[in-house]
Amino acid sequence: MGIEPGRLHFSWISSAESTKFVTVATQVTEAVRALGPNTRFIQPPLAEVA
Amino acid sequence: MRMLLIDRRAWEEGLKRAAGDYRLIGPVKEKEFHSFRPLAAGQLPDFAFQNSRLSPKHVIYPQTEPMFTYTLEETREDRHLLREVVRDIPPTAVVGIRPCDAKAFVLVRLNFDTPDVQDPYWLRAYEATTFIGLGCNAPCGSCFCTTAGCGPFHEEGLDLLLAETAEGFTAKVLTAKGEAFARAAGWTKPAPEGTEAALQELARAAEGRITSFVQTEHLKSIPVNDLYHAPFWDEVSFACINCGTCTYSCPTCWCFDIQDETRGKAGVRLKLWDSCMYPLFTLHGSGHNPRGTKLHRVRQRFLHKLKYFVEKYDRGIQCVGCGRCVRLCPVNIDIRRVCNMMNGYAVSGEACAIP
Amino acid sequence: MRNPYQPYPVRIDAVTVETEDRNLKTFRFSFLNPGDEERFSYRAGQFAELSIAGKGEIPIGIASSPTEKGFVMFTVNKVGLVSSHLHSMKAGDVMGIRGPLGNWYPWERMEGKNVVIIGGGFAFTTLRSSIVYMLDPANRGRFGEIHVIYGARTPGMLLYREELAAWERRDDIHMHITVDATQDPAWKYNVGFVPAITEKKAPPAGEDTFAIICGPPIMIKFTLPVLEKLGYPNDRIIMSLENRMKCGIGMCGRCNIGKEFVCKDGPVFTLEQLNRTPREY
Amino acid sequence: MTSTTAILREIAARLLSSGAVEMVIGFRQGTIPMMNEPCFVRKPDEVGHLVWDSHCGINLANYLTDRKEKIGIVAKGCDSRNVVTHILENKIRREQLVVIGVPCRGMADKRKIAMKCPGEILRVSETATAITAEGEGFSRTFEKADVLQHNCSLCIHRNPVIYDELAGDLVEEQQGVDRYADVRAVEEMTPERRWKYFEDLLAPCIRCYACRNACPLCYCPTCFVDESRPQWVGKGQDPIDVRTFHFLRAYHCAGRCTDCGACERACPVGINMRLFTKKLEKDCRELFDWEAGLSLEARPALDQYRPNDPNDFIR
Repeated sequence: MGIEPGRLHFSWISSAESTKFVTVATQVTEAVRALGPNTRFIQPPLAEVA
Repeated sequence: MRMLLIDRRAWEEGLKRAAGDYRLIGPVKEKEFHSFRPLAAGQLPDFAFQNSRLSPKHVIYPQTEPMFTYTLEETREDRHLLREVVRDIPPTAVVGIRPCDAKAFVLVRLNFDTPDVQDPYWLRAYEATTFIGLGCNAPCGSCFCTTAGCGPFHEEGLDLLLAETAEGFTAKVLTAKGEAFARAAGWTKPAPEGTEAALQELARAAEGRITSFVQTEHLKSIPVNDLYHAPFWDEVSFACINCGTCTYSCPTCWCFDIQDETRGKAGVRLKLWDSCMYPLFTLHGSGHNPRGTKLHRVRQRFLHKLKYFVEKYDRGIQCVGCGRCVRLCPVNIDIRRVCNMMNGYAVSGEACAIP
Repeated sequence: MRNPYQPYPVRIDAVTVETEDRNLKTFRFSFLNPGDEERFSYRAGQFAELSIAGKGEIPIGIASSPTEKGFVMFTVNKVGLVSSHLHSMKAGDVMGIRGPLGNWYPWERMEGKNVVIIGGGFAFTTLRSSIVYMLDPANRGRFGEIHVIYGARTPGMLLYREELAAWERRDDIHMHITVDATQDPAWKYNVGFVPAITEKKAPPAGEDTFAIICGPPIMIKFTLPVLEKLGYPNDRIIMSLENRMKCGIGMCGRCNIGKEFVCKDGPVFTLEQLNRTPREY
Repeated sequence: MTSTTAILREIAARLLSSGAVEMVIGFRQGTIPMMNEPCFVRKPDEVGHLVWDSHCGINLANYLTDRKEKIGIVAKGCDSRNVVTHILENKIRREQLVVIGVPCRGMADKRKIAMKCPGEILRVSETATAITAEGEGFSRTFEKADVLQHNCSLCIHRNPVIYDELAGDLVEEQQGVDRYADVRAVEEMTPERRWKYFEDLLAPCIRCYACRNACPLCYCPTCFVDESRPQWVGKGQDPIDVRTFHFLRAYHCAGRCTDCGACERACPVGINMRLFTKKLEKDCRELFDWEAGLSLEARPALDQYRPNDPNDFIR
C-alpha cells in the first residue's frame, strides 16, 4: 500500500505478561515516533474539499 | 447563421486568446483513452479521437459535488445549519464535444430545469458553459445516433459547430454564446459562399457511415404494463452484474444520491452520481426493496430510457446513440438489441428471436 | 435561483413518545426564521424531508394540519440512520425541514363528498393531518360524512390516542378504531384486522364517497378487494405511497413507479392511476 | 464455428434433453467484436446460441451464486476453480452442477488488440493460434499468445480442475511461468514510490464497481462500501476512499482469488486491480503453500490453522 513498514506491529501478549506489554508498547511507540507523523490515509479537512 | 473559416494558425491562436476569457475544457489523451479535462495554458485539445471513453457530463455534473457545508461544533452559532456551497464557475467552453454529448445535456436539462423547481448546481454550470461541437466524420461501428434523435453533425445543444477540413476548420455559429466565443477567439473570417452546403454534404456523408440503428416508433404507444410484463426481461438481464458502468458512462443518465460526510466537526453534504443498477438505490429502511432483483433493475434502466422518458416528455428516447454502454458493458448487454426487442414487442406482442 | 435542497432551520419544541414499543415519536418543530412558516405552506397529505446535518434526510409525511398554526409536527418510526439519530434528539435541538413536498389528497375533488379514512399502524400521520383539517370549523361544512377506520397491533401501538378518544366523543365523525388483538378488559372498541372492520363498517360506495387508504402493504393488499367488493370505483380509492427518496423533487431518479415520481407526482395516487403503472413500491 | 462450440452444443443438448440439468450457463455471440454475452439455455433447441472462442473472459461462476436449479455450467480452468470455491463456501451445491469443462488456451485481451490496430475494429476472426482483426482499410493478424489477457498468459491451470463433461482435449499446462514479476516490482519499491504508484493506478477509478460485481467472490449481500451503519468508506471520489475500497476488496479475496482476470477485464477505465489480489495470491502461495480452488477436499488457507503457519511477524 505504501505504508512504512515500521508503523505496523504485531505481538502476542498474555494478560499475565504485564512486563512484556510495557516493553512492546514502549518499543512500538518509539518506533512509530521515529518515523514522524503519518501522511498516508489522511483525508484533508472537509473545508478544503468544499 | 454565420459560417466562419478557421485555419490551423487561427485555431491555435484563437484558443490561446479565448483562454483569457474562458476556462477551456477539451479532449485529452490519457494513457489509452481520451477524456474531457481542463486544458493547461497553451495546451490544444486532441481531436484524434472517435469519442471520449467516458462522456463529458462530469463537466456540468461532477461525480461528487458539494451542496452544503455544516459544522457540528456546539459552540458555533451556526451549528447544524447547512450553508450552500456556490461553486465559482467561470465562463467555460467545452471545445470539441461531440454533437451526441451536447444533445445529451439538452435531454438532461428536462430533468434538472423544470417549470417549478430547478437544480441550481446543474443549471449554474450549464448556463456558464459554451459548447463548441466537433462534427463526427468517422462514427464508431457501435454508434447509432441517427436513429436516436441525434446525428454526427446534430446541432441541438451546441453553440458552435466545427467541421474539420484540410486547412483547419469551418465553423457554424449557432447561438449568441457561440458568437461570443468566436469573438473572444478572434475568429472573424467569413467562410466563402457554399461552405454551408459543404457542411451539409459532410454531415450527410457522416450519417451514411452510421451502420447501426434502433427502432423506436412504437415505444410511445405500447401500454407500459405490457412492456413491463414482457417475457424477455429474464433473458435480457441474465448477464448483468449490476455494476454502474452503463449509467456512469452514459451522457444522459442523471440519477444521483445525497450523502453527508463528516470529519471531526466539519461536514459536507454531497451530491453523488448514483445508479439504478445498484440494489441500494431503492432499498427501503424496512428492508423491502421494490426493485430487489437485477431483472427489476435492468428493466428499470431500459424502461426509463426507452419508455418512461418517451411518455413523460414526448422528446424521443433518453439516449443519443453514443454507444458507450454498448462498448463498455463488461457482459455485452446491448441497448440497441433491447430497444429493438421492446419496439418489436409493441408490434408482434412477442420478443424477437435471440439473434 | 431558490435552492430546493436548502432546508428551513427549525428547533425541536417537543418530543412525545407515541407507542408502547417507544419506536414512534412525534416531533413538534418551530421555524427559526420569521417568514419560513408561511413559505412552508402545505396541504394535508404532503410530506417533507427532515434534515439532520451529518446524518442526512428522511422523507416523512406531515402529521400536523395546515389549520394548526405556529408549529409543524411529524411522527417518525425508528428505522434507519437518520430516524435513529432523530430519536436521540431532544427539545431545543436545531435541525432542518425541507418542503413541503409532493402532492396532497384531492381536497377539491372531495369537496361536498363523504370521506372514509382507512389507516393502519404508523401510516396514520397524514391521515391525522387530514382529519384535523376536515374537522376544523372552517372546513367541516365542506365535507359530508367522515368515517375513520384505524387499526394497530395493540391498543398501545395506536398513535395520537388522546385525539382518537376526543374524536370518538364527537358526533360529526364516525370512528372505528380497532386492534389486531388485546388482553385489555377495558378495551371498548373493535378487535380485528382493518380489512374485516372495513367490510363491516365502511359506508356504502357511491358517487359521493371517497376512500383514503394508507397503511402497511399487507393491510392494503387485503383491504383493496374489500373496497372493490363494496363497489368503490378505482378513481375514488386514494392511496399514499412510500418509496426510498433522496431529492424529494423528482430529480434523483429512484422513487419512480413507471414515469411517475412518488416524491413529486405523488405520494398520493388513485388506485386507477396505480393500476396503469408498474407497481414498484 | 470452433470445434469446441460444436461439442458444447452437443453436450448441452444432451444434458437438457435427458433432464440432467434445467439450464446450461454459457456464452452467446456478442453484438460487438471481442465481446460475448453470458447467457442461459433452457431448451435443447436453443443450444445453437452457445458459442466458444477467445472472447469468453467473464467468469461464469459468478452466475451460480445461490441458484436453486440443476445447472450445467461451461467452465474454463479459472471458472472451474471458482466453482470449487463457490461449493466450498456453500454458494452452490456440487449435486446441482454438471460442470462442462473447457480446456482453455487463454482469452484475448480486447484492449491490447485495439491498441495494436490503427482504427476501430469491426470484425474479428480466429484460428487455433491466431486472431485477425479487421477494420476500415486494415487487417491485422496476431499470434494468440501475443494478445492474451495478462492473467491468461501467466495461467498455470488452463484445464478445468473439476468437470463432469469435457468439451475438447485437455491442453498442456504452461510450465516455468514467472507469475509474480509485476508483484515483485511493486514490492521492491520504496513506500513512497509505492504510495504514488497506487495513486496513479487508481486515479481513473469511477467507482462503478464493475470489478467487484464481475468477481465471483464478491457475493456479499451488502458490500462494506455500501454499508451505512457504520459507514466505513466515503461514497465520493476522494482518493483515500477509492483506495480503501480497492485494497479492502482485495483482502476479502485473499486465499480465494484465482486470478481469473474478470475484474480487470470488466473495468471500463482500464485499471489493473489484479496487482492487489495477486500480491495476496503470492503471499498465500509462499507462506501457506495454497492455491485457491484446486480441490474440493482441502480447506482454504484462511480457514484452517496449522502449527507451522508462519508467524515471524509477531514479536
